[in-house]
Amino acid sequence: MKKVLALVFVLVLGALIMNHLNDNNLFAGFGDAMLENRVSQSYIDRDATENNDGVVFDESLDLESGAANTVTAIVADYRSFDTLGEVTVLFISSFGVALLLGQSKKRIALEFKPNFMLKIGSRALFAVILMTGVFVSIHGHLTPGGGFPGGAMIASSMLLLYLADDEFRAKMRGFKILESVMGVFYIILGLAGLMITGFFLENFLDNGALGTLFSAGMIPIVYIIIGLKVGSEISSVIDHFLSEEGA
Amino acid sequence: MEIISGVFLIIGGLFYALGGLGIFRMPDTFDRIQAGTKATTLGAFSILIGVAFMFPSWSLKLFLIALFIVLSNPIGSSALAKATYRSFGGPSNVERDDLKEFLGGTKDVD
Amino acid sequence: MITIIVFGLIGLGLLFALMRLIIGPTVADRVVSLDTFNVIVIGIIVMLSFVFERSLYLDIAIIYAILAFLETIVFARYLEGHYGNH
Amino acid sequence: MKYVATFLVLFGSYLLLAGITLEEVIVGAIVSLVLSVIISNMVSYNIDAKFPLRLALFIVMYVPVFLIELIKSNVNIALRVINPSLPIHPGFVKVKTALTGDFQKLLLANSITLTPGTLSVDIDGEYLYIHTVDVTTADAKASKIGAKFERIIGVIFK
Repeated sequence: MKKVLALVFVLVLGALIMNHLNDNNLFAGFGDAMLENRVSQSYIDRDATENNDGVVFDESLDLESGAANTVTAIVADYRSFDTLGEVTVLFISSFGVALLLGQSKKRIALEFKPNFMLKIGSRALFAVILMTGVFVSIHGHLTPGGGFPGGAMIASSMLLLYLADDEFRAKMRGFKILESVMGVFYIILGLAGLMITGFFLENFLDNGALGTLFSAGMIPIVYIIIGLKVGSEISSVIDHFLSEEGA
Repeated sequence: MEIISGVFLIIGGLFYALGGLGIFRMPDTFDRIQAGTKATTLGAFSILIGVAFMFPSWSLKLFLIALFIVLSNPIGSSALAKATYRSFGGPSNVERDDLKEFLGGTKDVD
Repeated sequence: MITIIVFGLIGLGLLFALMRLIIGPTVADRVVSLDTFNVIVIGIIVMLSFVFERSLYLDIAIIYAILAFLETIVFARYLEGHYGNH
Repeated sequence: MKYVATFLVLFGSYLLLAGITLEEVIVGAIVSLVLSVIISNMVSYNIDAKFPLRLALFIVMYVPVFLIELIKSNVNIALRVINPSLPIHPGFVKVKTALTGDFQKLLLANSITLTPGTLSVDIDGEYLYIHTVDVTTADAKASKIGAKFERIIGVIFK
């Protein structure tokens, strides 16, 4: 009975999609894209100041996105909704690892004890690496990098502690809470944009002067959120791989 | 200023080349670790100082790089040395081996 | 002129390290030469930022240094675990 | 006290990364404050109240000696590498140290690694295990490698 129902459901869905594809209602303009109207071309042709008089660091105010790093402007401002999807993909993969490897309690003890110098020195280096990760996340709109590399750096500081200290185990609950809270913050930010400007994830903050820390509107906030989220997700993946099931 | 910077840069390059040569010429892994760690550390320092002479405003970041290298390089190479001794044993040409009693067995002493 | 000489010397170092990476009889030798390689590459990035006069590239040098250190540690722990019971 | 020291380390590394402007100082202070609370709960180490004095002593006494030794060690290794006959007599030496604190021992081990012809492999209790390029030198025979640094570090962390 269930199988028949599923078959009927899939057939109805397929018929609907095919019907709409034929009408060109679901995907307007499907199949007849106009090359001169492509998104990438309009980004290339676009001018940041409207009147072609160039952009000066620390002086140019109220540019369209205000980020010195163009890639960041695209990832975290123009295409912020896609980035939300990317973060979700990462969340699902870490969730999948958690499901596959199970809720584990005990940390796998590596067979050989770590070197003494590594054990002590990692505690100092860990702080520097963590700080660099946070720095990269915060300065995504000014320097190369951004939330994703910053999050990876945060996770690699955790990996260093896992490798250097046999007893170390991160507080997984803390990571999970941080991860969820950051996801919620991202959505709230998007909803705030929807409330204030009428578009989801639209920038509603002042753009500031190009090249300073407090500029580019929402981009630094978005990238801090992404950095913490990615960092906690990858850290939880590392933890799951280094833990064993059972008591 | 440019002359001082150039001298430091060339010294740095020279030590990098010597580090590479040391890695290539030394007969066993531990000596290679020694040559690789030391020569390249001073090479990196030299190049950082040379660049700092030309661009004094960058010196904070250059200092951070130097700090990180001087902290991480010895730790990494000693971890590597221990791992090498554990997995491949000591080299055959040693003239004195006090480490055997500590790391010689396959079981961990710790 | 100076930059050409410096890059030449660094390239020489890289070449020797690469040769050790290829012929190195054991895995440990390869990892050691890779470690040296990484420190040399940090120098190259700093030199590039010097040539192009962009302090932005120094950020990349810092991040590369951190990741290179982690790579060395991971390889060292792997060697211990994998070849430990010889 | 532990929180203050952690905060100072984090804040220092942030300022080194970001440069000193008013905005960066404010943001760096906030970030370091939050991270220092988290890190202090996550990683265990202890720092006592004489930290600033020690840092000053460290810079005045330790750094110059260290730099000179680093240059000496590099010239030493370079000469050995260039020499066509490769004059090396490798070996492992066990050295006893009087230092007790973890951080002191780490500092000593790192200094030994970056000084002429020696590489510390591991520390077990009060013994350091050192690989040296030349076991025939007087230092290695008497197991006095790193004695100079041990004295300086002992003074700094008295």
